[in-house]
Amino acid sequence: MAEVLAFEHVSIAYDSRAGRQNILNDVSFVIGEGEALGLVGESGCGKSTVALAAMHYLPRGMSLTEGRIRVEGRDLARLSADELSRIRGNRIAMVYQDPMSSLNPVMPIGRQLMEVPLLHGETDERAAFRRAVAMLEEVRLPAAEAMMERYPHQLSGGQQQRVVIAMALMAEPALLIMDEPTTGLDVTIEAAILALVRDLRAKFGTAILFISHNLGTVARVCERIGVLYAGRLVETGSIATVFRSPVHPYTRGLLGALPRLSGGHRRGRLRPIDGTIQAADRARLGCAFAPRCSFAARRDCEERPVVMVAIDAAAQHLVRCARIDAVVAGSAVDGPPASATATNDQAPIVLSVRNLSKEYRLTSLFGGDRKGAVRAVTGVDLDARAGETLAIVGESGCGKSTLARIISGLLTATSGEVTLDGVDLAGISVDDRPPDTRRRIQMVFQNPDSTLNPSHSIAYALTRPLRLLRDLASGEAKAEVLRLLAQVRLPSEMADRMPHQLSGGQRQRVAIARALAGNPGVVVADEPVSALDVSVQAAILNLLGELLEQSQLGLVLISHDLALVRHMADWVAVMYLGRVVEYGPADQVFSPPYHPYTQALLLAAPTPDPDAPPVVVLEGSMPSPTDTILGCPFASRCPERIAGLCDTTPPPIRRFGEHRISCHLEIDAERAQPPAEAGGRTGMRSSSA
Amino acid sequence: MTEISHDLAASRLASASLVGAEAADAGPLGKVYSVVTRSPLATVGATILLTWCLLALLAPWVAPYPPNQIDVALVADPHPSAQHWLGVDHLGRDILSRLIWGARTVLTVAPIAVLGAVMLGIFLGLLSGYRGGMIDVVIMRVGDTLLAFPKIILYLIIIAKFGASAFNIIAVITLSSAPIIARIVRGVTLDIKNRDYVAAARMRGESAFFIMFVEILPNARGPLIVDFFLRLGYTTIAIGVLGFLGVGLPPPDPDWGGMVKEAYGMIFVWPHMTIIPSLAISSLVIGANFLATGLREAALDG
Amino acid sequence: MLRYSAKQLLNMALTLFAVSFLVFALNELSPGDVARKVLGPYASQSQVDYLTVQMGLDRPVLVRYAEYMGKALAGDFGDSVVFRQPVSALMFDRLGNTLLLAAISFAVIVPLSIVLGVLAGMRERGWFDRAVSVFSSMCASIPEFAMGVFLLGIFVVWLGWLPGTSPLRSDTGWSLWMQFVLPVLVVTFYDAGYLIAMVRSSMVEVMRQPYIRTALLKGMSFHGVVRRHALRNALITPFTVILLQLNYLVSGLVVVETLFAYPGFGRLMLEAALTKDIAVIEAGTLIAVSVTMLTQLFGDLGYMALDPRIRV
Amino acid sequence: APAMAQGMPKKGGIVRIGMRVQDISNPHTYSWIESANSGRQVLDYLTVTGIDNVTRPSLVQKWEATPDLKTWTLHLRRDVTWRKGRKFTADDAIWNLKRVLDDKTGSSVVGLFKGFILTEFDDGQKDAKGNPRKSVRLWDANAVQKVDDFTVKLNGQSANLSIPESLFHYPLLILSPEDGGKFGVGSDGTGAFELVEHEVGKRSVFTARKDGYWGGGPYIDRFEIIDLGDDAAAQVSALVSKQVDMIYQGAISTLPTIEKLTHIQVNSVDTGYTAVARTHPIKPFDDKRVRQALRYATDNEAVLKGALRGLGKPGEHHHVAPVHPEYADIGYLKRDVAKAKALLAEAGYPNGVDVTIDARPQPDWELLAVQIMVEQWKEAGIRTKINVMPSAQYWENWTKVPFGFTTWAHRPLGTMILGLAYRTGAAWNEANWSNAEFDKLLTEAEGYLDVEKRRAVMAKLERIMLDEGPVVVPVWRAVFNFSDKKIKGYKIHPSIYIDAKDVWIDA
Ligand SMILES: Nc1ncnc2c1ncn2[C@@H]1O[C@H](COP(=O)(O)OP(=O)(O)OP(=O)(O)O)[C@@H](O)[C@H]1O
Ligand SMILES: Nc1ncnc2c1ncn2[C@@H]1O[C@H](COP(=O)(O)OP(=O)(O)OP(=O)(O)O)[C@@H](O)[C@H]1O
Ligand SMILES: [Mg+2]
Ligand SMILES: [Mg+2]
Repeated sequence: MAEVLAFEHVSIAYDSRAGRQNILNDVSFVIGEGEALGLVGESGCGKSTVALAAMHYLPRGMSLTEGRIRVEGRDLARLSADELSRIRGNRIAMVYQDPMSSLNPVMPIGRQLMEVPLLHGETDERAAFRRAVAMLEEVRLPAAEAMMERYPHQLSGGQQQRVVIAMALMAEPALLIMDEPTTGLDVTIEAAILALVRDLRAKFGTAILFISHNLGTVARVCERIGVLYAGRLVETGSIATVFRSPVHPYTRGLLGALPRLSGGHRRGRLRPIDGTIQAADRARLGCAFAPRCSFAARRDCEERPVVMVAIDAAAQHLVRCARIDAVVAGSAVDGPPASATATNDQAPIVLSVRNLSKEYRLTSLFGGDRKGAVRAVTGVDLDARAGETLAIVGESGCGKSTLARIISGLLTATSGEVTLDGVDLAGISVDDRPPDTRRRIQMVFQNPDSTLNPSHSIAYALTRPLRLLRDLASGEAKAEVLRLLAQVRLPSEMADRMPHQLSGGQRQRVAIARALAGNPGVVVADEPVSALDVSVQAAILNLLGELLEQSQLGLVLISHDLALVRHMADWVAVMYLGRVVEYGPADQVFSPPYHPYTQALLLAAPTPDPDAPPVVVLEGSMPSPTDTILGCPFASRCPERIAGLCDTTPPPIRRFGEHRISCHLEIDAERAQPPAEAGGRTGMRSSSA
Repeated sequence: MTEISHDLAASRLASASLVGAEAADAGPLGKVYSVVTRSPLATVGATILLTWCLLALLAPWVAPYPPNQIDVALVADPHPSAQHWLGVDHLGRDILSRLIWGARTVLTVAPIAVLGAVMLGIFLGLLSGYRGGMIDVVIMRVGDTLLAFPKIILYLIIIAKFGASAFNIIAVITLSSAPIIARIVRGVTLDIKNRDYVAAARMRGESAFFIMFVEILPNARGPLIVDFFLRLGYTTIAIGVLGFLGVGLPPPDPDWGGMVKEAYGMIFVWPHMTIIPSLAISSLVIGANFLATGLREAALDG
Repeated sequence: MLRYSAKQLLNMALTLFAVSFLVFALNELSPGDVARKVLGPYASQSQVDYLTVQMGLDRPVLVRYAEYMGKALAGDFGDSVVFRQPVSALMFDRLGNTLLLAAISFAVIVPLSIVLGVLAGMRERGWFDRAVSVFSSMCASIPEFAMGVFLLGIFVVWLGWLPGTSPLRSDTGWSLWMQFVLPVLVVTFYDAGYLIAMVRSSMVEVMRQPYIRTALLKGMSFHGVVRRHALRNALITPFTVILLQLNYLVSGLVVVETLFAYPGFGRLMLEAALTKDIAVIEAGTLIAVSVTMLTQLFGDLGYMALDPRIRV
Repeated sequence: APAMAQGMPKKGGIVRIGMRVQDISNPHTYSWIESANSGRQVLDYLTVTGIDNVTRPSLVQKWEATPDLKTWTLHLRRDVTWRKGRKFTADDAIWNLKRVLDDKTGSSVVGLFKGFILTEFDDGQKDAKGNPRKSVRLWDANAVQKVDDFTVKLNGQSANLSIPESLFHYPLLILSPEDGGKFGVGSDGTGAFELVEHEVGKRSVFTARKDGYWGGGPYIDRFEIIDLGDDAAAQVSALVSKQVDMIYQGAISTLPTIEKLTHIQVNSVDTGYTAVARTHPIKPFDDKRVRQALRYATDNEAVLKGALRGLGKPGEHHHVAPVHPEYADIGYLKRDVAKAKALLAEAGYPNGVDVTIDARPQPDWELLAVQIMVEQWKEAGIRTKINVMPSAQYWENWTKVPFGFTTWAHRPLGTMILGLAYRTGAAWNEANWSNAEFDKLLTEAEGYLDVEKRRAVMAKLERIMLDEGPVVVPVWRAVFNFSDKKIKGYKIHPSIYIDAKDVWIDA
């Protein structure tokens, strides 16, 4: 197998006025023809730097300080600018995370595609055009010729990503580098893109360097994986080996921190990795992970460089750990312990939502004439119970946030009821709610960057609600701030910090503390962990779990991540196009019978499992929320659509106790295919050593 | 005066960057200090501005002569000499002293005018952006009408009507700049009001004014500070231009633009009388520009 | 697009209306002024009163405003009391001269600033970028009057290469184009300094965009990327600003026109303001405001044409 | 005659002067010297006051007055023809006189003849404030009397000394009645040139009269006026680059430059032109000691040197200049700060006074003079703020501001000035000054045709002004302008009247 890309002891440093900083440290790997290597690691560990180095395109200030990078045997550092131009886009091509910003907004995509062959030897415009169209068809874009005329902003996110992939494949490169190509895409679209990459790979035999922070997606595309930590590769090997028997404590930690579809309920805690990564870790002489590692020994791990050693030469399983023996001998890697979901349908209902609808009126830019309305939420019925978690899942744009904002009063409903303590709040904006009601519903937001006001200290963020919602005097408030910080496991000195001095996870903890400050009855959390790394996410989820148990809080948790929902939820509502298509106790929703949409979601969810079955790709995308829907909202994409019925008649609600499914299909347990993990397939536990 | 377009650009640049992108380590001053020292451009700019501020502050002690002291005997040979380092003007007044005292005028009128504009602009922009609806429409409409006047024309008609005085200059600059600042602030407000921390503030029942001034405003300070210094520069030019056109600050107290105006008929023989105050104006503008550019770059670099 | 233009034009008309009333009210609330102006400082009060009545200036402001607007819509802006001429004749002649100066300056400034701005922004913080940035900031920091005075000293007094004034007459011993050199130069230094910075910063921002990286990593040469991918994007933002220069050039040339005795619109407005030539002030303001709003409209339309993302 | 002094005039050539080109269509209502300077090339006056302040015949060949100075007989020249061929007669002169004296014409000539042949009456209408309005009319139907085709009589109701001088008041241009009071390109005239082109704000072009001019000259073929705006430096720039041969009026700020230019000469003449710092009789200037203090605090020599670079004469704080025929030298008041302080203290201001003086920015020397005086006054404890208003605004308020600095144009006779500005109730008595003795003496002076008699009275008048007058007269300024040395025959007139017929070019 010919070598396509080789990193040989590559170190890359960033020079700034503050001094030199190691970004990559002694990274070595080889990708052969037709091979796919997945590179995983948490944010900032240097994944993108690896990708850019492979293109010989480093950000200003970064330079290769050691080692060599070869593409098809040629040392990139020795190529002239001309030679580089010839290789780039021709022998190596790259796909980036954000397709929108990777495409020139003012040039039709056809032109941008045609540039690739035209830059690399093709002289005939017609021929270039034909090749571009062919490639668009190859990535399964409909009406490829018409697509050529479009501007990037006229395509959906999934379509844009396909265009970017098509552009990379145009020259049939030997090496395709994909840097987080599916982050930011919906699960169903992501699944489709990943399937596409797999197919194309099989067809063109291209070597692939696939970068992701998500172990699940890597498992879908690659056969080998490399785990990067603080600029160092800590473990590589085949997917099967690494997932089944990870060796490096960091790899083990990552896998352990991940909630699984197959895993248990939150009452079995996730296992976050202790501590956080520090900037200084990159500069360590020894193991960068040592400060967080329970196996670390001073002499072995910190005082001398740790090298990669082969554990299983045949499987090319390499690990950078000085204490392999101790680690392997020590505790086994464990997923969260399974525990039954004990949904308590007797728990008192604190908040109920009845027949709730919300329309956004669209006005043209200059006011006046209406351009229709977005039906963001239509006829939703839900209950949140004390001490229980109600999870809401669904694809982007299905109305989850809108629902959350109506409950919290940041938006007012068009019709329907939101009842808290017997009072209907649906039409009352939070600004007009009585203080006590306001106190009872609090919210945790998604984005750790915008959840705290960057201009004010942590103490401010926690004091204000105490003063306003609980009327505490400033002295009392001070003490209470410390108590809240302790409750979310933050040291008291954090109080005086500014938000930018905190990590994302810490900020999210402050946000949780802030929501708790007023002793709320209901906390609405809109994607509270989706922007966080796995390990941090695990810690936050554990914290939420604990808080739930301590108090009789009703948690409304919004997420697009089914595994997370599986882990956290007592009750689940699956939303599609503003409607709840399936609702019920978590156990029942995650086991057959399913709504076809729920089923598709379960199948699309990427799982870090080498044996996961191929996904069923949903065709098309959600209809526009401005369209008028006569029948079932899912009809246009449903693989089991009954023509003439589903698209004309609203579906009936089928009830199985507390479990409701809104579907025309006669649903029975037999017909429903079990999803990947929930079906009780061999999971990691059973196969780990 | 390209101010209209300067303003437009400033607002574009400002809104393109730095919204909430920063916060203080050691209080706002420490932050400014650290940003300023990080960028060489900003350091140069700040040094120039500080020097002038110091000179202005210490004018009574550092200026070698009273600024209006006339000595007609010197008019025959006004060139720089040991007694008068920068020479004297056509009335025999010491140019160095006039420059130093003139710095006081410039450094009060320009910043007050800009501050006035900033304050009015902030208030209207916050109100417009946060409240939206009719208030927004009315404020923006009135602002647009004011902006439709080319600035110099607005200055001219108002000053022709009410006469030239420091107060009128301040008023007219405030009036013509406030709508643009209001636009910047409104843009930032529209962005920030949808941030989660504003939602959080609403959920704990903060009043609208508190949200506008405590939650939103501090996060707009990045663009506003950059804008302040850019505007300070162009206001200095504007005051100079008004002085030059003969509708500036009234004599005898020194005003740099007026100094140029008074002496430029003599540029052919006594160029120092014109060039020195011109350089003073330019240096102040350059200082403000450098500081603004440096701050912006530093903020963009994070 | 058409709808948008129509809407904007309507907006313009409303704004013009507001502006005209504001200026009218500001200037004509005290009716004695006009007659006093006509008769000069030494006329007796009885003469002034007589003329005031004769000119109908003793009627209420609103009535006079309505009459004024009626006439103005028919192109009659009244008479200049200083020049004793119909304002329209006076104004359009001056406006023509200013437009000529503006057009020439524009033709110099725009290509210059685009070329320098793009070359500088292309390689952010390279030596050329540094040099251009400093140069442009310096230029934009030197007030026009200071620049004008320096250039006058050099080219007129010291070298004697150029005429000191530009009365736009070829029979004064200097060819017409020589008379344009200094005014254009002064405007160019000041305005280009600012525009260069504008284009540069837009270019810098574009060069940081991921699609530039995409193009480079497609195998395109750096210059190819600049030409094909960066240029158009980089000019979108400055486009409006560039167009707004026209507006500045029409009404903002007061200093240059005064400096070089150029018979233009700006100088006319200054003189009108100093001599309280109300009819001229009113008409001139309306013209200046129209120019501002028209350039803004064209700017918006052009912006839409350049950037396919914006559709109305 | 002045032409002869510089050798034989040469014929031909063009002279271009930098001057504002204003509207010139109504000569009788001109309020600017510049417009009169355009009209003057085509039209003539009845008399001419020379640069020496002596008034000489023009269209009027000879005049005589009755001893009571009430009746003036004007004998017109008989050899004057209009350019379009008609003979100039008494009817022409009378038509013009009657027209300027008609209140409805709005000419400033009215002021000069008020009391003499014009009388005020209540016209039955109300002015803006509701007070009965005053108009003027000829006091008698026979006030302007045609004696024969070449003789006109002015029959006054009171004495008037300055009729010949008044006839040269700049709006009193003699138009052809056929033009109906209007003037423009192609208008008829008795003067030396014909107006062939006129664009307001740009330029005027005059060509020499082809049928010959009755009064000598013109020598040049063509005379052009080019508008260079108000900016003094721009005018100098034009002169430097030889875009014009001459500029109408020099600004003090450009003088140093001009002095360095070898091809340019400075033309200058001492005048009765001045600007006065004048007070209203309200606190603190209601006390004559304060006004005196103001005068004692002023160093006129320094003002002259600083504001006018020495061009002119130091003022003497009364409004009669050495160039006036009846000027009496009563000595020069030396600056005495101690005295000024003492006077202030006596008046009850031991700590000085704080006042504001209103001034205007043009012409530039005025603001310089104000600044210098303010500095001087400061030493005496008169702390003065300067309030600069645009000229237009100043002229709206010039009689109303309590303390202002006002330009007074040159007038040929001292009595003319005093009558205009200091007589009780005079329209231009901007100081609101009233002194019965002064009025009496002034009337007496106006009754003497004999200069020496007048001078004797004048000494008393000057003394009163020096003691208690409302004004500080810091300088008698020289007026000056600049011309290319190739221009000959040009002598600057105290009122900067330009007569192109006298100049010629010697390159
Ligand atoms: N242009 C740059 N200048 C300086 N430092 C940089 C630059 N780009 C990245 N870094 C630093 O290099 C390190 C590695 O960055 P890189 O982008 O490779 O990480 P990553 O693993 O791709 O992270 P993510 O998952 O967030 O994309 C980070 O600590 C980052 O702060
Ligand atoms: N202010 C608004 N005006 C008009 N339409 C809106 C507005 N906010 C949201 N929408 C539309 O309403 C629908 C539901 O939006 P919502 O934000 O609730 O979705 P979501 O499920 O939270 O999506 P995501 O997972 O992307 O956060 C979407 O089609 C969205 O485009
Ligand atoms: Mg990355
Ligand atoms: Mg959402």
